[in-house]
Amino acid sequence: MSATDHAAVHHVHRDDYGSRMGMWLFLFTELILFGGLFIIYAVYRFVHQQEFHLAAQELNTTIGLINTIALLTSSMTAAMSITAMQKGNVRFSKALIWVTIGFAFVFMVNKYFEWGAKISHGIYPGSKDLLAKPEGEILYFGLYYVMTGLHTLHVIIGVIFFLFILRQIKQGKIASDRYVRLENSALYWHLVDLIWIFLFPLFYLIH
Amino acid sequence: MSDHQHEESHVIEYGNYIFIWLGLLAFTGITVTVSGINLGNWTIVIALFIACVKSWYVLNYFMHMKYEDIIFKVFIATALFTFFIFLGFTFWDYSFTR
Amino acid sequence: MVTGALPNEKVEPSYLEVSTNKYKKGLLSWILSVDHKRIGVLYLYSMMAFFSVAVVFGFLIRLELIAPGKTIVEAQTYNQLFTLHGIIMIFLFIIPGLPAVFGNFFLPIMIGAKDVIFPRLNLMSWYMFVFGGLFAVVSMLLPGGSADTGWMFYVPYSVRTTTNVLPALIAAFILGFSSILTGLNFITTIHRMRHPDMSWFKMPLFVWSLYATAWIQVLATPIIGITLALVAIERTLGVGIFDPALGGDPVLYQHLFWIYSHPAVYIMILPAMGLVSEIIPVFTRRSIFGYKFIAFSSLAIAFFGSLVWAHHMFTAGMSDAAMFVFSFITFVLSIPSAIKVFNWISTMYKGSIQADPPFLYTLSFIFQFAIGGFTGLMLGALSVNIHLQDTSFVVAHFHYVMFGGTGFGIFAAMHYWMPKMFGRMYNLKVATWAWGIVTFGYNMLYMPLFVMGYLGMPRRYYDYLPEFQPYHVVSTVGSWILIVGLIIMFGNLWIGMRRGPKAPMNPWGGETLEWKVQTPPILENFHTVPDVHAGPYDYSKYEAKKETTK
Amino acid sequence: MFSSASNFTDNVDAVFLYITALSLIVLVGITVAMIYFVIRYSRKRNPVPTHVEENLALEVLWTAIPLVLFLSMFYFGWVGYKDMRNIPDNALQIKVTARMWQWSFEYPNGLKTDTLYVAAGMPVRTELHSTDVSHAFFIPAFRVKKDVYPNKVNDLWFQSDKVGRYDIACAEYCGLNHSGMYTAVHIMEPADFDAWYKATSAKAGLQPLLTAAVK
Repeated sequence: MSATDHAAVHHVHRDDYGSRMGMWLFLFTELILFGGLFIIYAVYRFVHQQEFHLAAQELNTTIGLINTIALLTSSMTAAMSITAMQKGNVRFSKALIWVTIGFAFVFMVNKYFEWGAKISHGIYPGSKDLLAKPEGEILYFGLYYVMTGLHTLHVIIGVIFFLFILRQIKQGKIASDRYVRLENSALYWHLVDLIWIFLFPLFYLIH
Repeated sequence: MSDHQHEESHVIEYGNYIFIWLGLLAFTGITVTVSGINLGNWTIVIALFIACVKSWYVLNYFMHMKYEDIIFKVFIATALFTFFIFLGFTFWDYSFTR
Repeated sequence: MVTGALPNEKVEPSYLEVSTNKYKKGLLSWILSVDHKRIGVLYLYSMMAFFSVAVVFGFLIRLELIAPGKTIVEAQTYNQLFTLHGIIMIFLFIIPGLPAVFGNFFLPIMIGAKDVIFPRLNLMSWYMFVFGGLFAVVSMLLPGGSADTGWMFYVPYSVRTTTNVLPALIAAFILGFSSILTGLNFITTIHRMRHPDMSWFKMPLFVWSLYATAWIQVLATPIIGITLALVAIERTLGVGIFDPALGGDPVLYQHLFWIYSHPAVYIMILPAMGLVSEIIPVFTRRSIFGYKFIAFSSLAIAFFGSLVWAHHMFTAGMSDAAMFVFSFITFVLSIPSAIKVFNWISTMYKGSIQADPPFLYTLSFIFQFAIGGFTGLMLGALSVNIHLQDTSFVVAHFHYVMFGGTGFGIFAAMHYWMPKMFGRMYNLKVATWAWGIVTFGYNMLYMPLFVMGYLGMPRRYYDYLPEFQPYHVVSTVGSWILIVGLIIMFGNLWIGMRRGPKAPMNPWGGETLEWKVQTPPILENFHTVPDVHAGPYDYSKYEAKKETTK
Repeated sequence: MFSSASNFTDNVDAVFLYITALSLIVLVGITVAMIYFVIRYSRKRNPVPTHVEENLALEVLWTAIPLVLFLSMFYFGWVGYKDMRNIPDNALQIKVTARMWQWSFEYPNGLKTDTLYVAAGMPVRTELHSTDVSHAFFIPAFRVKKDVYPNKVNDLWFQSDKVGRYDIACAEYCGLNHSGMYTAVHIMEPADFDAWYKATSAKAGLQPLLTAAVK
């Protein structure tokens, strides 16, 4: 790393390995961020077993399942887009990123209807119907909205990352010999998928 | 500079991804099916176990952890260990009579 | 003594003169700079600005307490003052003090690198720092006033109070992420940018401590982030998480809060410990005694430090099992700190000691940190804790660790490194006097709080029983002496920095890499690739011909 | 300075003094050593440093001795705490309710007061409730304290043999008038307590259900 540059032009040296390392460290913070919520979930589930059991039956497993499949598939296409980029197949890579974004929208539309249905049934924070329920169920739905909401926020951020990547591909900043940003965006997207892999059973499956 | 200097990119074929994807879908199917059976407290254990298996595949293949250096694996172990400390030690309080 | 440049090398313009962007001079050439040294200096100035605000708040708190009843402010104002004092001191001074200012400036130099690995991210962290800080300060000006919850934001009070808790929560959240990004940057930098010849055990202990700190920042800070975000969501949307009215458990909030905030104490103290391990060898001309024991005790502190959080909650009504475990580990955790203190003092044995200001602040650090540690033992013992919890004894204890420890560490770092950073020397005599006044005033301010606390003076009290007044008067007078000392100290540093005589390249005789580069350093730190074959604390050249023991 | 106002006072003070004494010895030791070294080995007196080899035995020594001492402190603290958790069955049950910013006490017969009266030698168990935010029930003279939460019932107990008036404070920050949330516990001679209890209950139209002879 010695003989490159001098003086005023500041040099940000390229280190793909280091970038990935930094991205992973960032993912750990995201992991622990959700981790805090998982700790809360675990404690409340432990304290209010019966109520959590009852409340979970009100969620629609089918919608959860469709969303799981959407995210798993999008994760695959995101990973494939890296392979395509490595092989120099830029067009295919872009197409795969678009597919990934498409699944993200499927996920969000689904979520929209799911939340909409819950809200129209009067189950939303601060609603009279919810406050009439036992404490454990209030906590369950509180956590449901917060955890899936934060997760959806991450889906949106992931989509923004991918749109940014598409722009950079167009500008030629990402190419078959320099694609670490694509890799990092994909890593972020997989994390979103990983979190959902746990949210799905915890909220939709365990009755 | 230190650690590992080599930087060869590892190309994973599309077919492998599809294979992993099918596996993940299969596990999803299993976990949904099993959740319909009433197994008492085991339900949560099985569901979380399957979720762990799924994440293991996502981590190793989709996220390329299998092909990364050992230091990345040490990092992940550290992060997960920390999380389980946080979770576990909280239960020193909750799992005993207060 | 050597002059500003290596004898055989030409003097290049320093980082103070060369901009990294298209603005050659002026504010923009600084606040848009991605040079780690300029960012360090930016942190220094912004941190000092926030610090002065918080010192004024502290002064007002003490002044109010000089007599029972109302002295200068209303109860509501008092409550807001101690809340903001805590938030600013912790999130904007003690936590970023050493890593963000001196870590940014010296970490790359000490490991032989040109910069941190993500310079733009580094600049972004600073913007988040300033932005978060402004959020905290500006909330004072909004109708309703700033938060009055205490810096711990305990629910349910923080959900109920009508003051502007939200800006304070957002501030803490943003500052948390600023801290995470700095930590992430440092870890990757230490892994990827070290000089090829610098193995892990040739790293200076300050770098080691920053590495341990960075890991705690990355792995513990998100917990407080999500916890505070949840309080904000509860306040704004009425989602039931912690609020007991909706079935929530306030004790769970405390668990999550302390899961971060206890390790945060180590985020605050570890870099200061690293700095002390850096300064003592230089001023005693002795290689540090027990390098490995000090390095491993840092790791032990980082590990055990994340297992003791609930000792802040011994009166909360936890299970007996939790009480037992958390108290037990608290005592085990004291061991590595004790090892460090013993090794530091042994390093002074048979050294050749030059008691310059940085070293004097280090001595104060050891003395005050020891008191903080010992009173920590008293608080760790369960039956005693029940009595002392939430009294001014606790207030004194953590001020001894955070201010007497880390705060004095930051002062030591300023006196140690500012000649290198700005190329000018301050007045040593004035600095020594300032040290004496600061140390005296400091101890006079906080000692009485121990006694009062044991006698039953609860913390966060606007008014108090008349029997406590003598202690409060002594303490308040101590605060005046402390502030006089601080003004002399900072004034001296400021004048030295602007108009002092040119500083030599290596005024203290340090052996780490930052003393081998030009003063002030050039843009990418090194003219040529430095030589790092020796360890960081090799003082054999000063030593007598040998008298090796056993 | 310390008077044994309750059954816990002696123990807490003893453990505190034990730790303080040990700490002071070490603190004085390291401070004196530091000052001595700075003077004895100052650069004027001692211009040439001497290399001292690392010493494993020394490191082990100053790891092991503090460990033993620290664990003894832990042990004494734990034993004292166990007593605080060991509530006698015959304790007088008082329901304490905290609200911003006052305390109220309810006796088993429904008698409500804003100051606590109990007889000397009578074990008392307080059951702590809050109607709004968190508080903490703190009797400095008795060395007892416990947080008070809205939907979680904590308790503590004490027994005092010393007649007198002792302050009860709120120790968990609870807002504007936190520092004014003081009341008191009166420890009375058993006969006085009986008289007070009968008279006050009668005035409130309640049956007196207990006598100071409960011990």
